[in-house]
Amino acid sequence: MSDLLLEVKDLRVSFKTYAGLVQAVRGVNFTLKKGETLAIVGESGSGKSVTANALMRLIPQPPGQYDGGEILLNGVNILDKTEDEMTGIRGKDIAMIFQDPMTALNPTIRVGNQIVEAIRIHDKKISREAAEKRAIELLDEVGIPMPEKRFKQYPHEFSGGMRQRVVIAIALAAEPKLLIADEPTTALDVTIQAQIIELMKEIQKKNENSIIFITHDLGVVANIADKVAVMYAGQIVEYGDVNEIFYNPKHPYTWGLLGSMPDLESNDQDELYTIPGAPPNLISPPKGDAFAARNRYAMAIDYVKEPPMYKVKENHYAKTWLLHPDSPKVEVPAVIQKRINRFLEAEGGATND
Amino acid sequence: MQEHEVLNAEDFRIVGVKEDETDVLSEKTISFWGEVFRTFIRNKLAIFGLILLIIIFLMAIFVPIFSPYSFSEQTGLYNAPPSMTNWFGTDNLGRDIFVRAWYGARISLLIGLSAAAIDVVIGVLYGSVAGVIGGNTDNFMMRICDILTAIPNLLVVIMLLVVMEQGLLTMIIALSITGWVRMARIVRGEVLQIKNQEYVLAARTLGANTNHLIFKHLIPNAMGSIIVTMTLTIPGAIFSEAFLSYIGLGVTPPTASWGTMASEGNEAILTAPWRLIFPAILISVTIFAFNAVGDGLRDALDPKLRK
Amino acid sequence: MTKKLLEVKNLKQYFGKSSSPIKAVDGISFDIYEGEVLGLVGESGSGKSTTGRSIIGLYDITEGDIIYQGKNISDKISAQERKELAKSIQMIFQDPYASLNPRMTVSEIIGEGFDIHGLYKNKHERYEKIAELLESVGLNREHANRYAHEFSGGQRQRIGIARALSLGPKFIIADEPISALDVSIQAQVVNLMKKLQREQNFTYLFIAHDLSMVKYISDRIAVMHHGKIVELGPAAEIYSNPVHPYTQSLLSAVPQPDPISESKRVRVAYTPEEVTGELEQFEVSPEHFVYGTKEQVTRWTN
Amino acid sequence: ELSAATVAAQEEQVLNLAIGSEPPTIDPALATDSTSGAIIKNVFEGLTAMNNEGEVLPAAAESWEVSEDGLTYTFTLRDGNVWSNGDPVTASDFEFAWKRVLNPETASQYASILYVLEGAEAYNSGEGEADAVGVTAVDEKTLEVKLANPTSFFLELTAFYTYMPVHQATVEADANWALDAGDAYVSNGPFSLQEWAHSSHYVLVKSDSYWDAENVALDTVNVQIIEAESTANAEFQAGGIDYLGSPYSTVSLDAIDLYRANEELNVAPYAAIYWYKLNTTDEVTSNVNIRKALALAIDRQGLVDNITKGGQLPALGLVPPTIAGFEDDRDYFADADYDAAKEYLATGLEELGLADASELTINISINTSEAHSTIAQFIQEGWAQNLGINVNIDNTEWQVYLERLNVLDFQVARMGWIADYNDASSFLDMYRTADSGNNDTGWENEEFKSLIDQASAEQDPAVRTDLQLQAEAIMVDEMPVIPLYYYTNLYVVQDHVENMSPDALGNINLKDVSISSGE
Amino acid sequence: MTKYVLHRLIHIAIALFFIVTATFFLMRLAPGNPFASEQTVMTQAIQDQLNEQYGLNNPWYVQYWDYLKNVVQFNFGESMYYRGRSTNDMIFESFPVSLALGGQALLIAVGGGILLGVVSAMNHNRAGDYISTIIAVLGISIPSFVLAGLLQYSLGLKLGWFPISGWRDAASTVLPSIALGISYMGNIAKMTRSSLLEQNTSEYVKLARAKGLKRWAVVFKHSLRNALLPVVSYLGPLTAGILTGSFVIENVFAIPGLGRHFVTSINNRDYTVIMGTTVFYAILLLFAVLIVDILYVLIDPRIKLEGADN
Ligand SMILES: Nc1ncnc2c1ncn2[C@@H]1O[C@H](COP(=O)(O)OP(=O)(O)OP(=O)(O)O)[C@@H](O)[C@H]1O
Ligand SMILES: Nc1ncnc2c1ncn2[C@@H]1O[C@H](COP(=O)(O)OP(=O)(O)OP(=O)(O)O)[C@@H](O)[C@H]1O
Ligand SMILES: [Mg+2]
Ligand SMILES: [Mg+2]
Repeated sequence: MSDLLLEVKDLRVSFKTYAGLVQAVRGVNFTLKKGETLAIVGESGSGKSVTANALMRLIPQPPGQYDGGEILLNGVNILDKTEDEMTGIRGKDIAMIFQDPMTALNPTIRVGNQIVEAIRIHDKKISREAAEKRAIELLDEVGIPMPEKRFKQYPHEFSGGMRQRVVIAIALAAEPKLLIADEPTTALDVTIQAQIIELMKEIQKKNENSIIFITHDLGVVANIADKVAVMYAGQIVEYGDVNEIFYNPKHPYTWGLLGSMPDLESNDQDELYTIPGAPPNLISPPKGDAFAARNRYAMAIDYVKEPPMYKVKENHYAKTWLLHPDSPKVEVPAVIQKRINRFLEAEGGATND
Repeated sequence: MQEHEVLNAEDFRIVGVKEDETDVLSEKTISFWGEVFRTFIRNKLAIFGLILLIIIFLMAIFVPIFSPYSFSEQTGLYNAPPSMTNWFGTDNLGRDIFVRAWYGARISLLIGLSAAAIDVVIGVLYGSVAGVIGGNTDNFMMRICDILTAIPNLLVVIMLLVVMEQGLLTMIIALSITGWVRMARIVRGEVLQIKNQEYVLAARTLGANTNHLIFKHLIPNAMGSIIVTMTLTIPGAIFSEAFLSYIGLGVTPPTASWGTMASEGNEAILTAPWRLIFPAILISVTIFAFNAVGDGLRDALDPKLRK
Repeated sequence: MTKKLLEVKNLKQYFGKSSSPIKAVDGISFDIYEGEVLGLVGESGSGKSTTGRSIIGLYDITEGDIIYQGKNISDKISAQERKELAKSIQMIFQDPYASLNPRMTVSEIIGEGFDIHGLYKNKHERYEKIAELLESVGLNREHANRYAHEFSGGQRQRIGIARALSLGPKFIIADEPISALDVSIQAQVVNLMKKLQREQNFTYLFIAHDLSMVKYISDRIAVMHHGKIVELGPAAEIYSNPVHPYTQSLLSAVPQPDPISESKRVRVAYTPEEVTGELEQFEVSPEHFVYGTKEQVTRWTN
Repeated sequence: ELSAATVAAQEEQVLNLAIGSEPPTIDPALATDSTSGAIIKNVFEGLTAMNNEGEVLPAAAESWEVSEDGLTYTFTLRDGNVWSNGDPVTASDFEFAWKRVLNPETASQYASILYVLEGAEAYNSGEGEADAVGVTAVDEKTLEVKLANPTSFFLELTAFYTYMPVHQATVEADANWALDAGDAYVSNGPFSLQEWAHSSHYVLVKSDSYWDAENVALDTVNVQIIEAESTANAEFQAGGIDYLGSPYSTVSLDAIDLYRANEELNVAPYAAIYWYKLNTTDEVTSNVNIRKALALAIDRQGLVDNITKGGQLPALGLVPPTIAGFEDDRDYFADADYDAAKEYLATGLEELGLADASELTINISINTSEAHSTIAQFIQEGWAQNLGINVNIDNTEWQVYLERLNVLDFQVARMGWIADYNDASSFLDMYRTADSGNNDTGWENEEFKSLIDQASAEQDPAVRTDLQLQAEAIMVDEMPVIPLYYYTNLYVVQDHVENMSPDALGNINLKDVSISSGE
Repeated sequence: MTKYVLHRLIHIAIALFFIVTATFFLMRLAPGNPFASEQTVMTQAIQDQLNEQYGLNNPWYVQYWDYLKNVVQFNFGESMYYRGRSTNDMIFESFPVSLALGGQALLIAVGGGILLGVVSAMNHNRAGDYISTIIAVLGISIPSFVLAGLLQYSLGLKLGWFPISGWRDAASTVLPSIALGISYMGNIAKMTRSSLLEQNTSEYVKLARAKGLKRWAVVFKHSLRNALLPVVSYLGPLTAGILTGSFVIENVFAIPGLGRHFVTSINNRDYTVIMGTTVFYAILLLFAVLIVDILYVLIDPRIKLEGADN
């Protein structure tokens, strides 16, 4: 079954700043089915959060502005909604979890009340008592021990991991169809990160909601995602099923991402594979392929003309001239191929062809 | 989508990385202050304020020089309304208010600016020392501030007038005696936050002493708050001077200051309103301008707001 | 075996009121040998940064000894000695944004140590020294007059490294130098740190919570939990043969960029046990220490 | 149009006033200022009273006799004169009151105004006995007063507030009797103090027990305490108060033109002078030629026309024309006589060893007030323009100013002087010796002193006036004080108020005031 | 908490001691005395009597000690200028007026200031922001005596909407309250604006909006409360100042408040009243600061009083 929940078409968002117009998102396309998890990866400043906020219509205006595109939620373009209609959609249809659990909760309001508030916004009829009961249930669901006691406490009395659970509880309050998690675990340490991810997966299993998971940690992506979108300089440069992206990456930027991360098997003799240079300035994005200047395999055309999105497979696209038939055959760098091979071997030679 | 355009084969020659193009630094260089400046000049209100200030300063400098009247000259036209010869009218001694207003600007601005300067010197130092040392010293120093605020200022001013000649200098000192306390409190608060920043720790690991920390790290980074407080200190001083004039401790006649002019003009609000209105407008406009510029500078100096 | 550079003995660092202190570091002991990289891992708040900062003298130590090159530097040492010591022990900070004064140019930041210690005879010499440092961390000398905010995160961290190197230290404490960086940039910094170590034979205390990076860079790893070191040993050994359940839990939580294995990974939860008996360090294999009661350690090793 | 207030006023006579400050005290013995006097004068009644023409009228005393030598006064009190508590006003109330003022323990600041009584000064200084003071209640109705010297204006003094009787029993019973309005505040005047909300307002109501109550028109007098002149003026214009002028709120300098244009402004003569004292011990102002130069180079007419604007008279002598015998100009010198001034200056400079006027700097000291400052600036400009000297103005807070005057730490200092009683001695006696309290110039002159002494012993008014004129001439010739102008009392009053104008001493007897009924 | 408050009370006592001492010496060193007057005909004998009566002829340490004793008992004796009146009476008669005036002015300042600040922050960099900011800055930049005069003449005299002066009915309190409150309003508006802007970019505000809360609900339920912390600390000393009256406003509007005594007592060298008002103000001020610290804890659960000294 492939019910389409969300379809984003050519989304463009920019910000007016003193320095000029920052084109933060420059034509993003993707789709999301019910119950599916899409991971968006990419380095800092590549436009992940802006994309996510745009889906919520939470881009601060000014300085932000929607330059174009459509966001179709169940076929309806939410960019056409009024601010009032949006308040009905936020939280109810789309909920969001933010990166920093330390600051995402209002420090001066009791945790329980913050959840109750989220419940009552969308369920005007529910009584205060019922909402409180539900809030305690939610706390319990996200795995907070002694929820009755915790209900009455303030955020600063919670550890980071517990706060992030509260934020998740708030997001779940209205049982949204789409949960956007913007780097929900970046600020947490590994053990807690693992718990949170498990929690999200459980919830997804139960509620059958879709998830957009933003991160720059490929390990996390490998764990949670069905599909992966790799963003670079405000665009999606590679998009596909998780296995495709990890075992058959086509875009040099994806190679860089995969290569720069050591894994527990990495040998300390190997230099880590790095992406040279720094991301482009989005006020005047480079002509051609935005990644060209940092791309070891950049071709002359990369500096002149923007590559189209090539279809690698049914469920795998990449935006690089390397996929043009005329381009020289460039293979995945050895370090990365070695690691892929190792993974695949460990799994007893699975799915890749 | 998969239909490939026919492109020149030469286009597909691998040329690799172009470091210099990725290097953010290859953009034309902008220094920190350059950036502050750029941010500042894009702030319309601040620029408007700055232009006003420049006009006010220029007028204050040049009007008394080039005016046909001196600020104390009694023309014999008493309480004359604004006219072509006396743009702002004349006062009860028949003096030209236009030239007096700009002469008064010198005095009021001087008082405002020097009070601000002294506030900054004493308040900033005091506050940063208290903040950086912390603990009991801090506590003690802050209690001194409490005490200073509670001692009647007027008594202090009177005592000062007894020991010193009446005049501008005395006035400025009088306003500075306790004026710096607010600055000290604010700087201390800032310093308490900044001193735990990693760059301050880094300086400490390099072996920096307190002096170094205060001047190199703490004060420069508290600049935003310092400036905003200064923009409050300036009107504060101008008003205090007006108040002291109002109760009779201001600058000596026939010297004009905006404060004395406004408080004298206040009495004539019905009979010669121009005597009140012009100095009052000048005070308001100046303070407005200082506020706008101060806020603009604060924003420009705040790295969070800039980016 | 190489020489001990640093010995930490029963270090305690408490904060807050003495009646109910926050025990950030609660009695840890370890040695660091010259030229090695000791990795320090553990969850957030386990006391890693505090350990590093106590060693470099940013805090007044509550209890314990720190012996550097045979000299006890935990006692009240004079300001002059402390200043001298700054030349030898340096620190790289976690946050490349917060650790560089936004109002200073790169040359001011890197040259700050020179100014403090008066390490140059003239302007030119100072500039040359700064330029050399910049080049050694892969920046170029033209960058000296720029402000920190003009640099990318990775470049900023290089500036932080150059600052740490400026006084010619032997021992560098790197407090999560890469946690705040992007994956792609983490690699740049780690490569640089490794290169410098090879070339100049630094000793590192490398603090991180990213186990894969720590394992990659470290010779030995210490695992911290609630202010205590629960396990300490050679990097490979810790990875392949973790003894303490907390270490096991930590390792099991590290996500791998490998969807297939990830889909099978089982996380081991850690719940501290009620202990009876004395907690001690046991050497379970050469140079591999575990902290627990005798009973626990025996149980864990079997 | 008729406002609600005027309608009410037709039935009930209500007068609304404002006064410039909170009365420091309402105890006759302690009062020192006109604000307190404004209450005391209307709630108490002395032996005599003064009308607007400066004539002495019988009040609590029905009649009196003066002995040949002018030293003994015998007053006969009026019948049916009672205190507000119903007790009769007796001669011993007066005796008690006056001795109370003189009693050192009372610490009355104005005790010296009773020093004309025999033995008063000695008693007050703690050297004499109360019994030796020359005031005796011969019987209930007869009060005998013995003076130290013949004092021609003694009957005026008995109208002064320090001479008011107090109710002996009340005062003895309750030390706090005069702290607030109420029954404890027993008085004998045409009004009694009904309410006193400190710093806010007080209310006088007609006293029914007053002997002449039938001639008192006003039922109620509301007095608001308004310090800011401009506010009082605004209230007057809004109709909230009925009168502006001495001793109540003043007509503000800036409003004069307005009232004059509306033909509302009234000008009454005032026994008061505004003068600049010169420090004769100062290096520069010790030079009489310089002093004269300064005195002559002032355009007094210009000052009163343009600055003070209240129809004041340029003062070319020291005693105001309201005082009998001093009505005419004595031709001592001419106003704004710049030529003579320059001559004096030249001589003076030479004597000082200065080559040029620009080397001379004169400091005018004033206590801070806009009016003083304006006048000083006018004079400053005049001196600078006409004499070519440098002039600074030095304004000081009031108390500091008084201190400086006292220790002669000034060159030229402004001062105003308002007569307590209508006699030239009120203006001249203070200069008798250099160290007398209000001399403030360091100046003394043997001849002047002897003339003053002769005058105070003289009983013949004509001879006395002549002696005083001679004394004045000496003073003007030596010019330790530069007279500027004689005050006037400026006042405005609403149309419906009748008979309200201040006398030459700036007092108003509310007893005489009435509200006209309708247009 | 109790321990903390006790601790602070001791500090307050010590501070008071220093304030009293400094004030005592300042006022005794200042020239002049309470009995000087322009027309004074005082002889030395009278002067001596007065000094004796008020203990001013004692050596300074005796006077100082007497003062200290009186301060401890909060009994300042009789006014030297308003002969016979008790300083305490003067303070407690006039304080309620200043309290009412100050209270109303505070309401205007806080209510108006917060409103302007909120409008401004909610319309950041748009017309609403500019208008509110201009109003706020105008409030700051008009001297209070000028504003008082203008109000008096326009709304009082010309339009006759409000009484020109006095302190009788509610209507008479309107103009002085506005004149007093407006400049503080400007400051509060600016403060609210900037701290609200800061809060509005914070994550929890974003979360509140992501919940589906309306913009204004977010402000009133979430960010405003946190944004008011700096305002609260500004309000502490301000409250002490504003409630003890304003000389200028009381003078212009002829209001029988406490503020006048701060100035006139000094002008009159009315030693007892100077000391009384100073101590009264100091106590109010020091307690206001303490209350602010306690309020902080109530508003912000993260702050612990015990740590307030650090
Ligand atoms: N309010 C704003 N004003 C101006 N520029 C903005 C604003 N918000 C985002 N941007 C710019 O948009 C670009 C994309 O930012 P975004 O936050 O989406 O990055 P990201 O991929 O989420 O990075 P990170 O991993 O650091 O969260 C950046 O260049 C950023 O500077
Ligand atoms: N200056 C201080 N005052 C009070 N408590 C402190 C202080 N510094 C650290 N702590 C506390 O000590 C504990 C250990 O902190 P530390 O910063 O060393 O942890 P960490 O292991 O470095 O954590 P992270 O991975 O988050 O950096 C924490 O609970 C922290 O709150
Ligand atoms: Mg982001
Ligand atoms: Mg840390």
